[in-house]
Amino acid sequence: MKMLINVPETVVADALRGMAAAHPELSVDVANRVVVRGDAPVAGKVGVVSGGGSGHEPLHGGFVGPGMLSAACPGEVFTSPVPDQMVRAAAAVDSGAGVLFVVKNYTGDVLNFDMAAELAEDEGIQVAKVLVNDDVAVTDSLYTAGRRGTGATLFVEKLAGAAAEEGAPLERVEAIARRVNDRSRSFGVALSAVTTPAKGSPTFDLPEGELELGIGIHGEPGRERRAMMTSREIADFAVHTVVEDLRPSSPVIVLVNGMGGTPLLELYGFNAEVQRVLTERGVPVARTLVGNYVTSLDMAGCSVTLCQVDEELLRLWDAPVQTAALRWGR
Amino acid sequence: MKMLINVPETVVADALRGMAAAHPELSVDVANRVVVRGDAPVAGKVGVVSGGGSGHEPLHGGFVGPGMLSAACPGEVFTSPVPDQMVRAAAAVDSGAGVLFVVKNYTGDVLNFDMAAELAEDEGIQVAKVLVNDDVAVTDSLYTAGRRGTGATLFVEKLAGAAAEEGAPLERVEAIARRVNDRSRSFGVALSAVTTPAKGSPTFDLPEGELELGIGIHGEPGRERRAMMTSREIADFAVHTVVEDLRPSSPVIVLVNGMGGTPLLELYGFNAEVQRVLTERGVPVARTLVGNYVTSLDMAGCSVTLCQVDEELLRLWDAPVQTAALRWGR
Amino acid sequence: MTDQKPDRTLDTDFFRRWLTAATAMVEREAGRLTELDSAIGDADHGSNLQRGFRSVMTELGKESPAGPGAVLVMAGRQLISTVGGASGPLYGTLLRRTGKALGDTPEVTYEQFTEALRAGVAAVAQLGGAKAGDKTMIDALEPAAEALGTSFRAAAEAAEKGALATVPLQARKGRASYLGERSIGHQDPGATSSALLIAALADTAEATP
Amino acid sequence: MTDQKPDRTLDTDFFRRWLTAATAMVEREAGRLTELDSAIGDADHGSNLQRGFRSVMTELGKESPAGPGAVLVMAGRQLISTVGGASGPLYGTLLRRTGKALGDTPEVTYEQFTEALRAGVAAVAQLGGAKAGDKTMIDALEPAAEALGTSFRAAAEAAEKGALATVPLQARKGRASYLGERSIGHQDPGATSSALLIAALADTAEATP
Ligand SMILES: Nc1ncnc2c1ncn2[C@@H]1O[C@H](COP(=O)(O)OP(=O)(O)O)[C@@H](O)[C@H]1O
Ligand SMILES: Nc1ncnc2c1ncn2[C@@H]1O[C@H](COP(=O)(O)OP(=O)(O)O)[C@@H](O)[C@H]1O
Ligand SMILES: [Mg+2]
Ligand SMILES: [Mg+2]
Ligand SMILES: [Mg+2]
Ligand SMILES: [Mg+2]
Repeated sequence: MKMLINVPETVVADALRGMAAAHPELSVDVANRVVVRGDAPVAGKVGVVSGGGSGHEPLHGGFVGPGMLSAACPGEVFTSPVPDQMVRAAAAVDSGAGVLFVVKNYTGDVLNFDMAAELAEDEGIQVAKVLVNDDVAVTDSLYTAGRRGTGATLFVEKLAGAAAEEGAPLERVEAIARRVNDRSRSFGVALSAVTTPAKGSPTFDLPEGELELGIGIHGEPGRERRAMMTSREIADFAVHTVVEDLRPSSPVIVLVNGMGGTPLLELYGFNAEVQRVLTERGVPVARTLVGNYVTSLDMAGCSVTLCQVDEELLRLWDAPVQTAALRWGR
Repeated sequence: MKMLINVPETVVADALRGMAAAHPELSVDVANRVVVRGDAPVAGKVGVVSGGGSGHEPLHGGFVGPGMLSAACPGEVFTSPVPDQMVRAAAAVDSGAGVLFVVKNYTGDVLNFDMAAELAEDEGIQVAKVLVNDDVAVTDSLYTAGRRGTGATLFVEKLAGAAAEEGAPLERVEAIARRVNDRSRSFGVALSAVTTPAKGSPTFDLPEGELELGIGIHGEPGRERRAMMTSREIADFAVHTVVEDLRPSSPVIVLVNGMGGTPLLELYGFNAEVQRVLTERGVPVARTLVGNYVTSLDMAGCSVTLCQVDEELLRLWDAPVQTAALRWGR
Repeated sequence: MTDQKPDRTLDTDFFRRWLTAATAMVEREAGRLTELDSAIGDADHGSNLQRGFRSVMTELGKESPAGPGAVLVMAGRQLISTVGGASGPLYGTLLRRTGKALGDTPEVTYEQFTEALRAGVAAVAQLGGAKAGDKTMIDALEPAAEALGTSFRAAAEAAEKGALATVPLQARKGRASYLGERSIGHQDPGATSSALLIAALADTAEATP
Repeated sequence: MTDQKPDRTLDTDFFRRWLTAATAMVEREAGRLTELDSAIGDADHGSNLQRGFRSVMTELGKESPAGPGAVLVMAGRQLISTVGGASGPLYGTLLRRTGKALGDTPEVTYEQFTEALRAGVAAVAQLGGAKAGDKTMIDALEPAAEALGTSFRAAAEAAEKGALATVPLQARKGRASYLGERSIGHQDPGATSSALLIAALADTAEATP
């Protein structure tokens, strides 16, 4: 598998250098692997910090900026970052109002963010944490590490970020983040495996006529392998699975998310099918976002995330955001 | 090759339905394949219309909106649209101030837009045309169809669109577009071939250890095949080729563009190398844009476009833009 | 198979059957045309023509253009409105200009058709700016128009020969020209489809008493 | 190869050499660890440990921690600060807590080390919440800590056996648990690397007079 890289070891540092060059409005610490909005700390504002393995771009670094994340900590490819990064990020953005850690529910992210929270609190920073665990493909039981965090991360970061930008105190920002996570569900599908720089070959073997249902964003195989399905059938399956779990009673925001290797042309076509199923099921749609936001390197495939919103959450969604990957309003 | 589609025949129509659902601010005519900004025609404003084969998303439909294109005409995948679409688009956006056609220099696009211009003029619409031909991989001689239009299309559409938004008359908008094209050059590289829905298999066979230099955005093989190169070497080669041809004497805007299948992580890393070469060559950089903008379906690879700007062009670049794929300002 | 009687007349039905035969030919060979286009182009020539000729068939089923000229003008317009790409305007112009040159009589002579097709081919050459040897459809169409002076079958054979002769050429027009020397060694898709069109013409003539 | 003398004492150098042997083991087996992780995880376990142990080596070259405890605490911190993922905090905690339990004496007895390692393993179990049979590193570490009551080599053999025994298990912790029944039939990468660490320990002991 060919990649546009120098050597696997420097992929993350190289990307951070390139990001720094393209985004003078961010302050990128390449050596310590922290991406911070340029005007941090903002007086009186709660800091919202996230992070996770690299390879999901634009998540999280592309969501740093006014109205969303205060800072992001990119780990190695598909590897949670280390506590040092998170502590540094927290210190860089804390104005005394405290910091919210947005943590995708993976053992590695949870353990590292937990350690970081302890260390940051030792430094006198007030820290709250919210776990994102929206992936309905994973049974949430004693027999798993719990549901994974996938597409809902974008919703949590956007809405908690907007609340923080409005000046909400830490408990309120945390409560919003938790509400968004509670009301969000995702389901993902892979048409191809992923190739990480370190491994250099696909993480699993997916034959021509098959797809994986219920995949995550780290190249793990899904829950089930099936004969290839059409866009229509995939939308039926994915939306059905999400809606059955979420059972939304008010309008939803829809994220039709590409895994990276699927062309935007196909994602838009898939969105047409997703909207059809939602209409058939009587689920009103308040907003729709289509694109590659929570990706898995070069994997072909997509995920659908629904977030059931009330008036406040919809207002926070529409609030201005100025990041590399998500921008509107103002 | 697996795709997230129903059948190849409906790919473009499906995508337009999905786009319509995601973007209520656009008026999308699915049957006639025209994407128009919702508030068109804008009184007194010159219309800027582009179009081309589908498969290059977000180009062109993702660039429709205030500050950029007035309308876009998507053809079949990698196939220029037909004159009927362009005439319809021109009629939808013309406020009496005339319409500029932004045409990428491919035989098909040129012939179809030429026919459309004649027909539109028959309907009393004043039409100007600008050809985009920035690809330095193609010799511009009697022995070719001339240079191809690739990444510079984004610059032409953005800057001409900004001029039109400011109220510039048709000749002025056309002159800006021509100036931008004259001052822009691109070079592209493919790490993999592309698979079109109609063909269903890669357009050419690119072995593991090789890459194609000087490719276009339609899955055509490039000018030359070489042993795989590092990000550093590719940047050296591509930037060198562009700079030798452009010989910029003032700052440039840099577009580091992904072909669709290359992860953003790699594109940012590649940007670091591009910036290094520009620094080494003493070319000052005014702005940088990194992302998948002028794509070729699922092709892995990238292109570099430089646009040498003066104060006016830089102001037009920074001017507000509100489209699906490019947004800033206001 | 009858002799090709260059002294025959051709009626509206003849042209409808030519277009039908051409459509069938395109359907059968679409895969090969796209394959040829994927070697030196963008892998769409077969599906482009399929889309165009299918819509010609649909239109022919709805409308009843009166006279050979009207049939070809309608078909040409239809190709222009549905194909796109380089081949849409070029083939559209070929049929439209040939049709226009036929005028609006209910029948045309073989000589009238020969003249008209030459006018159509000239219009294609003018629109696309291609000359013989540039590795385009012109390399099949020009020899075909020339050999039509002899017979339909001679035209078909000349077109086929012209298409095959594009293999060693370096392209100077269209997408294949971007490849420079790498375009050498491949048969031009447009010349190939042109040969199919003229073969369909000869087949139609031979199936017509 | 000497007998393993559970009544011996272990000095600072012993622990430095253990870490060096472990690093060499990780370097040699990184590909296999990543391969195992790609079957039921995310294909990074080998490169994660490589990065971590390389940085432990760099740090060992710069600093001279005094005493076995200090060596392990430093190594644990280094793993936490450089590995990330699940294995970084877990292995980091293993070494740090084992080191802390060793105290700051210049030498420790075999019994002291056995106790300390058991404390380290207990800390890993507490941090990750995994029990024996969950298909994690615990399935190698717990039997190893137990068998250390006998000898270094017995510990290594128990760890190896524990790692092999993860194959038929269904994962209940970590990334592999997402796979449900599909995790069955694959050896756990973390249990495998744990067996390597303990093998390196036994090798070090046997190379030490
Ligand atoms: N300037 C031209 N003059 C004549 N024929 C041309 C010209 N450019 C291209 N062609 C013909 O068009 C064919 C390609 O058609 P098609 O693949 O449908 O369009 P596109 O190149 O736009 O994808 C070529 O094989 C060639 O025969
Ligand atoms: N909760 C846990 N308790 C103990 N060990 C665990 C736990 N979760 C994961 N592991 C171990 O970690 C290993 C994976 O490590 P690694 O691949 O480096 O991290 P990640 O899973 O974050 O990619 C697994 O094979 C397993 O042995
Ligand atoms: Mg990992
Ligand atoms: Mg084409
Ligand atoms: Mg073509
Ligand atoms: Mg792993």
